[in-house]
Amino acid sequence: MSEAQVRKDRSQERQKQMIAEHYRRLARCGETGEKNVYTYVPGNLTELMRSFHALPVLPEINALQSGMRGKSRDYIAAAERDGHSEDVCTYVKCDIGMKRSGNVGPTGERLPDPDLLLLSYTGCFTFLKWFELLREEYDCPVVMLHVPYQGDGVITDAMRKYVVDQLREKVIPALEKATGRAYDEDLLRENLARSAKAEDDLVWVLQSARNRPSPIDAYFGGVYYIGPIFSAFRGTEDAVLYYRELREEIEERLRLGKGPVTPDGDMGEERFRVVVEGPPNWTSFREFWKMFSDEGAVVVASTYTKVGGTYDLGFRHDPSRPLETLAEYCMGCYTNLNLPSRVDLLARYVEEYAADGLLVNSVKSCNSFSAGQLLMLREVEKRTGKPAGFIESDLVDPRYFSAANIKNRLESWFQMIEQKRSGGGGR
Amino acid sequence: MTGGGRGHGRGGDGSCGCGPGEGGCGSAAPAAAGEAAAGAGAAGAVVARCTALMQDLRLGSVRAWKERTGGLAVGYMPVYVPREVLHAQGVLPVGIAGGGEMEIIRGDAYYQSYICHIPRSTVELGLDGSLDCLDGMLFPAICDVIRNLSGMWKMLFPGKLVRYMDVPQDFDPSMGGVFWRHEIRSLAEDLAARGARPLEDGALRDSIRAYNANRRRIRDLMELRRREPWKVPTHELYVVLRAGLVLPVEEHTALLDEYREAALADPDRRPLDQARVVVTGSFCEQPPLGLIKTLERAGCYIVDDDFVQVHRWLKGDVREDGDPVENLVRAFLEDSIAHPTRWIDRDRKGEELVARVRESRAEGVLFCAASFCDPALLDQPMIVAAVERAGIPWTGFKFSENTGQFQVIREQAGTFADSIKLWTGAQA
Amino acid sequence: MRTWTGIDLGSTTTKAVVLDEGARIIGRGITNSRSNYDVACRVALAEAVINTRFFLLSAELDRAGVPPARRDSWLEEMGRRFREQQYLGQLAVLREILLRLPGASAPEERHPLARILDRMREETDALFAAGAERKSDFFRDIAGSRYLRLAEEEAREKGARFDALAGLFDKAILDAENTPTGEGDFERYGMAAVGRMRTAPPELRGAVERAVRVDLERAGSVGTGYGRARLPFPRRQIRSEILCHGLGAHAMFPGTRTVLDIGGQDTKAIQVDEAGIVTSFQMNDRCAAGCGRYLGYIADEMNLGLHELGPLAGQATRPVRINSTCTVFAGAELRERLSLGEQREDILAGLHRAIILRAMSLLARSGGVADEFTFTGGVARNSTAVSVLRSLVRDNYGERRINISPDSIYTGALGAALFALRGSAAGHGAEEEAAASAAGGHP
Amino acid sequence: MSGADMITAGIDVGSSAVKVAVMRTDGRGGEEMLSGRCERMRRRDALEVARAVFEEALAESGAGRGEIGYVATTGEGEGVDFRTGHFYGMTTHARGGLFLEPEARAVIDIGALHTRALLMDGRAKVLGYRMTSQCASGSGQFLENITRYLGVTLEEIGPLSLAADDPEKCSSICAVLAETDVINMVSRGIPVPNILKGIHQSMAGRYYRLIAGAGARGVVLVTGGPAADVGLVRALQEEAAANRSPVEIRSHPRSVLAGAIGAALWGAFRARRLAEKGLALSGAGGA
Ligand SMILES: Nc1ncnc2c1ncn2[C@@H]1O[C@H](COP(=O)(O)OP(=O)(O)O)[C@@H](O)[C@H]1O
Ligand SMILES: Nc1ncnc2c1ncn2[C@@H]1O[C@H](COP(=O)(O)OP(=O)(O)O)[C@@H](O)[C@H]1O
Ligand code: SF4
Ligand code: SF4
Ligand code: SF4
Repeated sequence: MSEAQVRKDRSQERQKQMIAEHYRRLARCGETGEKNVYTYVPGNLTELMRSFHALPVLPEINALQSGMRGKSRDYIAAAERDGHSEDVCTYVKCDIGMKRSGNVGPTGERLPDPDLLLLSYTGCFTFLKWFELLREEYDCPVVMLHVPYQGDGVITDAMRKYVVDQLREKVIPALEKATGRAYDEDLLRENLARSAKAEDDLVWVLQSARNRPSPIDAYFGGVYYIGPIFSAFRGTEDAVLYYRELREEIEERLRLGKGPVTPDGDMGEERFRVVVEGPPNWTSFREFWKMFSDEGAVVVASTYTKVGGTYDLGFRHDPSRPLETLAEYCMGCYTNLNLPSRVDLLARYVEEYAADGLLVNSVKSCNSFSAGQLLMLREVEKRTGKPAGFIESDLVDPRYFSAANIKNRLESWFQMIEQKRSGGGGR
Repeated sequence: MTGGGRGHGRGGDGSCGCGPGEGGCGSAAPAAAGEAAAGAGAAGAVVARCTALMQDLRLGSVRAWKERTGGLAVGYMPVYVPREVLHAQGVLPVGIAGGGEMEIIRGDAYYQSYICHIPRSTVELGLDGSLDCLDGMLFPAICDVIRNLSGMWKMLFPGKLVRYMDVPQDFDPSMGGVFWRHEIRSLAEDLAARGARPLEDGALRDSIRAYNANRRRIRDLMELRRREPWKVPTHELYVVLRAGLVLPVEEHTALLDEYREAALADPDRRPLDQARVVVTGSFCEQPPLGLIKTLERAGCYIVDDDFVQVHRWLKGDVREDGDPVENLVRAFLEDSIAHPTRWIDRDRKGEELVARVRESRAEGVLFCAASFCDPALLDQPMIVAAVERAGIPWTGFKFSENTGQFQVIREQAGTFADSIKLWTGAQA
Repeated sequence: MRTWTGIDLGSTTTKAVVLDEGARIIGRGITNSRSNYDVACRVALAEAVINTRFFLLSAELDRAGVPPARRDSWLEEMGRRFREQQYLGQLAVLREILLRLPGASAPEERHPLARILDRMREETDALFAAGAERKSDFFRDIAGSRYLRLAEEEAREKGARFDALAGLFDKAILDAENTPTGEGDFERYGMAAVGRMRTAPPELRGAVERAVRVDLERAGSVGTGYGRARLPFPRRQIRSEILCHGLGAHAMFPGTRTVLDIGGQDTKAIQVDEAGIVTSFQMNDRCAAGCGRYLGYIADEMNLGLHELGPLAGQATRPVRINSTCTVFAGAELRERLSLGEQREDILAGLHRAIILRAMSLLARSGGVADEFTFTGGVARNSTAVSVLRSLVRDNYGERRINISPDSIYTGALGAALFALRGSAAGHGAEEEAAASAAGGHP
Repeated sequence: MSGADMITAGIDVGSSAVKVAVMRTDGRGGEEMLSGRCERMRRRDALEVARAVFEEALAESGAGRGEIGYVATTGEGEGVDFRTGHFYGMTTHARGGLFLEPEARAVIDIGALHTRALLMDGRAKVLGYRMTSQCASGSGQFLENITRYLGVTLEEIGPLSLAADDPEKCSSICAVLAETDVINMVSRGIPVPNILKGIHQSMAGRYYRLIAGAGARGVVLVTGGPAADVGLVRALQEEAAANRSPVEIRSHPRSVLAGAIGAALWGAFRARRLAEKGLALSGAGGA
């Protein structure tokens, strides 16, 4: 997207630099002796890892980057050739394929082998398999943090205790062993305090979409906004600065009454406001985005931007209860919520953000997201009275992105909203 | 069969040199001789009873039980739940293994095409009233699909008890153990709140004893099948195990005894020239009976499998003395099989499978996973690696519970059996 | 007179509908979709215009005081003879193309070819005789089935290579099809058709002359359907097929609340409100299993016409259970079942049920089946599909009024034409629309 | 008796064509093909076609009906009433593949609906295989449907595909929807060779995955009808090269007959076995 923008925003420049620097450090781990830990986005313990001076590596981010850079087709093919099924999550296959093809990361530099696999198993069973598979690849230590699911829509004391105990007894010792450093709770608290600051600004930005026109796109733009906080940078000063800048920029857009940025520059008239459930497609990200922006549709809220934390529900990392707060963070991630809670959230979004309807992008890869989405859709439709739309694609497998089919459904859906609005007849 | 079995079955002259694939001929007349034999006699009667139970999707036997006893019946997705706890509280645990080949009208409306079949038929059963007689449903941590199904169930059936059972993935008694203990206690409380007896240690010990007895029978039958698979063909054993999902455990134990005796007494059960295989990968969505028959007809003896796994999740007995909840917890933590739905620290899954192959003197492995079953299919490459390291031939295919077409699978299994039969023998 | 047209560029067939000012359907045209969308579109339109002329002709006859019974019998016979003339025209094109093909230069191919073509021409009279059965109304299908039958005879009796002959046909038919009938066909063949009638009534001749002279002004048109993006229309004259099907069904049956459309490659379940506005819809995903094309493959496989499938399946006594509806595997499934000794009718019944079951799940997904329920698309012409649908709807949703229009295949085109009419009423003439879109203005 | 010459026939009933081979074997490794025939069914009754083609092949071989020691079917030929026995498809393709190409240690059998890659040893023992699933995307049937739209005959596909300069990627997974994709391409004016090559490439990708998945190395023989399609074979070779794969893809002019040849050879093997044991062959079924 960046190249298409007329003027690159400062925040975006900063994010680029942060990422570049991060991958550079990773590539040099061998020389510098810096340690790295592979882990997942939902329930990532970045503040804790960073308190051990370990660099996080997020295989999902690498997979999505491979998707955006047009490499995923080959990576997936490589994994399938090695016996992986066509049926399973393509993030996993994309990652395994990347590893087998030299483990070159998104910036073109090699990724280091992990010093530790930190399996914070939050909201998805596939994570478990994924690290089992990586363990075979790297033959390195793995530490498992079992984050219980919010089956009844609440976090109980027993759940919290279970996670905190594991953090104290399993995860921290594993990190100590892998990095050769002692656990430093003060440092962790400092990191957590910085997280909370950045989180405040992120929430402000996401909620700016309540304005009309919305100054942001909370899905296509949103995935850039969540980049730093969902990945390697939460708890860093860089992240704090990034979110402050971002917030200022959006404040500016608001003042000017501007809509969101699109692949073709500023968006024209805001014709549809939609809430999106489900991850985006990465292999045809621009094309997908344009199907929305060309129709004047802006996404005002999305659940995908909550997979790494539901900050807009009020959660903030709390430095005064370091391990408890981490436990609650893990358990509160979007895919760790049960379906009724997900429905509540979506219905709330449709109403609070004055949306015209809910769109579900159901991705083939991800049962965690997708199983049950059709019922969710019906429920939200029933509760809000707003029409819901449904499309299917995949995260990084280009074979499952059928542009014609998706465009057809989207167009029909938009026309339907419009027809409903105008009470029938022509436009 | 290294030159062993010399029975004159349809397989031809029975020597290792029999023509490849001829076991599969005569497919136009599916009622084959072997089955006719199995269909007769006392064993046949037990099997017929079990088949009826398996195919009774409206759970007539459960309804009758409820009427008789006035107790609660609670369903569960059958990979693992602590059935002893329900039993001790006077609740009938009912394993729901999908809808088999039933027609799906509404269930499909809830699932995209790339999701396995079992949740569709389960939803269909829920919506068409088949599961009315259940007072609740338990959804153990199997995979994301079942996990999300628990939420769907909450929304679709708001009046019923619905619990997601998050089994621990940490196997330390002081962490996962504490957590699991708490889950069990809270399950018991939920059941009691619905009118079940409160959980008491004495009753739980009795229940453990009853299930231990059941598990022992099943282990014995498995052992018998490993030794002499023609005596307990898998298409029979499978339905006998399936019956255990709906019957009270004591009845099932009695039925197992009855079956075993009848099978052993049947003089017509003699070995054929078939390849011995272990089938793995179908622990959740259950294969259609036709698939199992197809494999057997294509020349395979299934000497081990992971069908209806709940009966075999715990490898040995649960301790019968001391704190019974603690015993259940410990059994789960320390004596569970290496399963795709569990986090396993080192690669024990492959090793365990190879060990099972050796123990059962199997000559090959068939990976038979439900289409779109993430846990099974993601495990497969790791297990294949272990199997290949051990030099064991394998092949794989996918199914869904309502597959009605087995031609392709027959071809594959037949070729596999051929290549084992033809050449293993030739070398011997 | 002013007319409005709607075109539905479907995956199997392309349909066109012509409306008059009163939103009355005065012309329908259909052709099979093919590799060239423009041609398909032109042919459908041309057919619709021809059909409109027949409509005008009928009105002329009324005006001339011809009693309805006589009028209808004249029109029926003339219609048949008209089709025959068209067929002969296309046959001539086919002949020319066939004999020009490189493969056809060798005498061993050329002679059988010429013999086949001669016989095809001789047969036309019988082919279009009163009450004669035709496999379909499309040239490709009629000519194809005759050609292959005759080629088989050539192979059997004269030892020609069947494969080679069949291959030649496959090649030639493409070009032949793309040399389309034109709107002027009515003028061209109308009189000839009258001439071929057993008796050619002078009133009819006069009426034909008058019908030809009516000026048909195209006041507006809207396109829809699977291939709508490829229609040579400006963007604002394109409507989603979902909306068109909803509106079309509403126009046919104003009480409609649920619409099911089974077309060649997609199945759609649509819910509409009392104004025909779509409130929810679902369609099949990337997999075309269980769509109309599936029946097409089956019909091909059995060497039957599409219209024969339903009646045959209706004769089943013990329908077979079939689960896989992969369109491509349909034939294989059929063969396997046949080889297992199952009855053709029973298998067919099972196949039909499988298709409708898929549709039922889409319906459930879209919100169920409300009263009234309208079934549209080509498959609605299939009697067994309809009866299975009826019984499944009754079993699962209770009594529902089920509407099926003889025009059901035109539902999408009708919706599109209605949008065109409403667009004009709202003040957009055709030219205006074109201008607006040329300026790139968003409506 | 095992030393004497024997003539056997193999009948491979596929989903789109019937193949028949008549073979002479001497029981000591000498094998010779007397005749081979392939005829596409084109919606005719499979068993009738099978009978007719069998008669033709027999006539061509010069052998009399009474001289045939074993009639073996494979594929979907179980219903052929004059067969002696039936063999599974992969077993026969392995055997037939080895006959055609003694160096081959793997076969990729591309049929009208299914494709399978199998690995074998020097005695045609099947060591492992991979198969396409219950979805007909990228099958021979698919290609056949496409040719109908493009108005080219099957024989022309290969040479046309070789002439492509800018292959057009075919995106749809579904065979039916892909047809529409192709129609779109035609109406967008993409030249036929580029369309065909694009399809070949996507098929080759799929097939190559099967081959690699089965663990093939060395010479891989393409069998089945599409083996005659030089464009497909070339695309497979290119795919293998692009993957720096240790396989060498070959085709044989008689590849389409592999199943029939294999069946005939196994029939001979079996007939000798039975004869050794002094068992007479029963009419059908052989058991
Ligand atoms: N006369 C008929 N009898 C039965 N079925 C028919 C008939 N005509 C068309 N069909 C069915 O309708 C399908 C085409 O439907 P249609 O609505 O034209 O599809 P599309 O809009 O996708 O082109 C065909 O595939 C066929 O199954
Ligand atoms: N010359 C050719 N070029 C390309 N494809 C061919 C050729 N001849 C046959 N085919 C394809 O081969 C397929 C038939 O192969 P075959 O091995 O006979 O399959 P089956 O055994 O399933 O009938 C047909 O689908 C046809 O498309
Ligand atoms: S299944 Fe979903 S949540 Fe899990 S790894 Fe794949 S994409 Fe991520
Ligand atoms: S079959 Fe596999 S994917 Fe489906 S519910 Fe069961 S474990 Fe989950
Ligand atoms: S080929 Fe068949 S199964 Fe595959 S996507 Fe198409 S219709 Fe579906």
